[in-house]
Amino acid sequence: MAKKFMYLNRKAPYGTVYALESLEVVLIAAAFEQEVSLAFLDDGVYQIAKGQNPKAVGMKNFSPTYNALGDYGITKLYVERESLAERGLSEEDLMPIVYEDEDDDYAEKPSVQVISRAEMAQIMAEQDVTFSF
Amino acid sequence: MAKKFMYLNRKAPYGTVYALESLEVVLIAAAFEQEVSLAFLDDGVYQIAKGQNPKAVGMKNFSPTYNALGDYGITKLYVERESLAERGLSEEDLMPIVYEDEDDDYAEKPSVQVISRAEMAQIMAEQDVTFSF
Amino acid sequence: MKYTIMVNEGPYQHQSSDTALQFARAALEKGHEIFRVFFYHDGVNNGTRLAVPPKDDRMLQKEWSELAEKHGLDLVICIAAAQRRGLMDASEAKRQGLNADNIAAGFRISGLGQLIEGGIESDRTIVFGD
Amino acid sequence: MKYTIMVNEGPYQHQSSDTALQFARAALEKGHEIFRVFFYHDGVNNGTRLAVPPKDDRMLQKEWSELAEKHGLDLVICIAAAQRRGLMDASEAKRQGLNADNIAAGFRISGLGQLIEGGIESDRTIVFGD
Amino acid sequence: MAMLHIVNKSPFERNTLKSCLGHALAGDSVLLIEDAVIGAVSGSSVVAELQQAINGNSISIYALGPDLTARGVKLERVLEGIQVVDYAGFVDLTVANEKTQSWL
Amino acid sequence: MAMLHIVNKSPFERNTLKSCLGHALAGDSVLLIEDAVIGAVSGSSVVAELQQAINGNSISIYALGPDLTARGVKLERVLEGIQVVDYAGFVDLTVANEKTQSWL
Repeated sequence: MAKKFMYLNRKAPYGTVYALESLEVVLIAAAFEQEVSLAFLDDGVYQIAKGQNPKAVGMKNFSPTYNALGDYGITKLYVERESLAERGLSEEDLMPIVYEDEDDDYAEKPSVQVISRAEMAQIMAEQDVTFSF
Repeated sequence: MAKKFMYLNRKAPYGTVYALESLEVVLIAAAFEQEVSLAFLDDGVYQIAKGQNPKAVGMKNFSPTYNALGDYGITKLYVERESLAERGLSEEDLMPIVYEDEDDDYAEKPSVQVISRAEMAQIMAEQDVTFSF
Repeated sequence: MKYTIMVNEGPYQHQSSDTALQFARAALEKGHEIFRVFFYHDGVNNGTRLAVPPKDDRMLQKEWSELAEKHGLDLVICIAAAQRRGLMDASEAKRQGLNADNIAAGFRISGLGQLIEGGIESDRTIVFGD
Repeated sequence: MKYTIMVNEGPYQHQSSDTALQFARAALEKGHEIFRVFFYHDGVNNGTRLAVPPKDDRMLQKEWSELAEKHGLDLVICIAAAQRRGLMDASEAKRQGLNADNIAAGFRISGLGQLIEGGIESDRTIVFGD
Repeated sequence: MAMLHIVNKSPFERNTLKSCLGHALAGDSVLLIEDAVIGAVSGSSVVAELQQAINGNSISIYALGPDLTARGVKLERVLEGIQVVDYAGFVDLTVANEKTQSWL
Repeated sequence: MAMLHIVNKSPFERNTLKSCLGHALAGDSVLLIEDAVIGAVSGSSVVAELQQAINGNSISIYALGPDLTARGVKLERVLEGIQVVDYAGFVDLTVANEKTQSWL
């Protein structure tokens, strides 16, 4: 029976390596037949912010990889609304990450779901395994 | 001309190595003819808390070394009152660290001075070099 | 109960390696099984054999090696994280053209799939980090 | 201006090594002098030569080595912090009876007095950390 | 389906305890370990948040004894309603709760 | 004798910016680098604290441009009154101020 795996992302990208190395785990996780979701809350919401460009800090821009997650069958990216608001951000500041739904004639659908803190808490409670970074 | 060096300690001991390795620098610093002071604020106030015993977490109790600082000529340990209060602590929760004043017939005097945030800010402003951990 | 333990930080700098070690010992004493300990991020630095801490301090890297030997633990170091940080076993060092390796006894280097497998196969997965 | 730079964290895990490197480059470009870069705490891990990061990523350890060679920088690794964490040069490894070392070109291992001396001799001392 | 939340950082330094308490559900447990244990001291500025979690939201709060002792916190200084456990008790909590979530 | 305070952590995650602003004196400068730059975004919950520092306490606030750009923060989103500098500007700030203090 498939387990529910959540990848919990609470830290901004580039200041620490956690965002990048979390994404590396997610890509590997896609090869296993499990239910995968990603949670972005607190500063973690910046991991999928639009327009990232770390060239001047000397780092690689790994944010385009989030756009490829749909091809790996990873289509559940939960973002907490309260975390966005606290930081002066809104859904428009996030990358428009989508996937093609093979059960719906490959219609393009959004992978990012902005949800409330209370909804996030419920989703967390449904998981079997949570990896924190 | 001697410079004023401040060692800025803002983190609790044992959860990270900074408190221990900060103390290791201070002991070396004593050999140089400079004016040395230590600042304990925020969680750093726990570094000189009474009754530390990390045996059950598998670590060495390095807190007795603070008592020896006077022998190294390090006699200025500034502790921020507001940081103590926020954590439910008072001066009585700190180790009674003292030194012998050679200019006053070796009278035993307290090394720890509990001061206000405003006083701490003034002391910080007087330093030439501040090492943060 | 069957456990997988993930360690995200290196020895000394943060307490996470100490806490993971104490947790592992307590679980084993209670008769639980540890399926795997997976070292990720700076956690890979727990696997060096070149550390020489002061005589009056613990040597975390060695404590992991000894616990692994005593209980047959599977200590896995993530290869991608290890390569970034300079933790090498003999075969990987040779493959990379490096003239030295530094892995300690009882640790092995492998891929991130080992972490996912740990999550699947274990009753509980516990993460220790910064 | 004469600078001493202190780096408290290892490569990759935290941005502090990157920021210190960018700051050092900018200071040198403006004609300032860097008296010393002192690596403390996990910062010692910047001095390994065994890292092999992905081809499309930066290799911080090598960037420090190259900057040191180009500008004659003095890159000093704290010996006490290095021994805890397994960063060794050839002579120290030999003295400790270890069969390998892992220090990169351009780095040297020395004592904490080097940090204090940096603070005394420099016009500005800047600390980069977690 | 209760969850054990693990918090390891001081609530005076980081936002992890606050974020954890904002997501823990009734019946869940929160274990304070490492530097987080200094949040368990009575009289501190986070007492109200912890009491609200315990009494208002039916969350059980635990603190790791060895970490309290390391930092010089006497057990009688721990806020009433917080239960102190050792490493064996930590293991028991991971058995009693079906899953764990670390707030790093 | 002005001081350059350097803050490198997000004010939503850690207490370093708050602690720094509690100790900076009139005429001092505060430079936000690394993850701290996300505190400079207008509309965030720390705006009032920063405005009080700038207008009330005569503290100059700077943010490192490369770190803003890395995290996708457009410069027009930076709170009015905060000055954006690059690494060369960072160096200049350490020259203009007689000493620096990092809030780690």
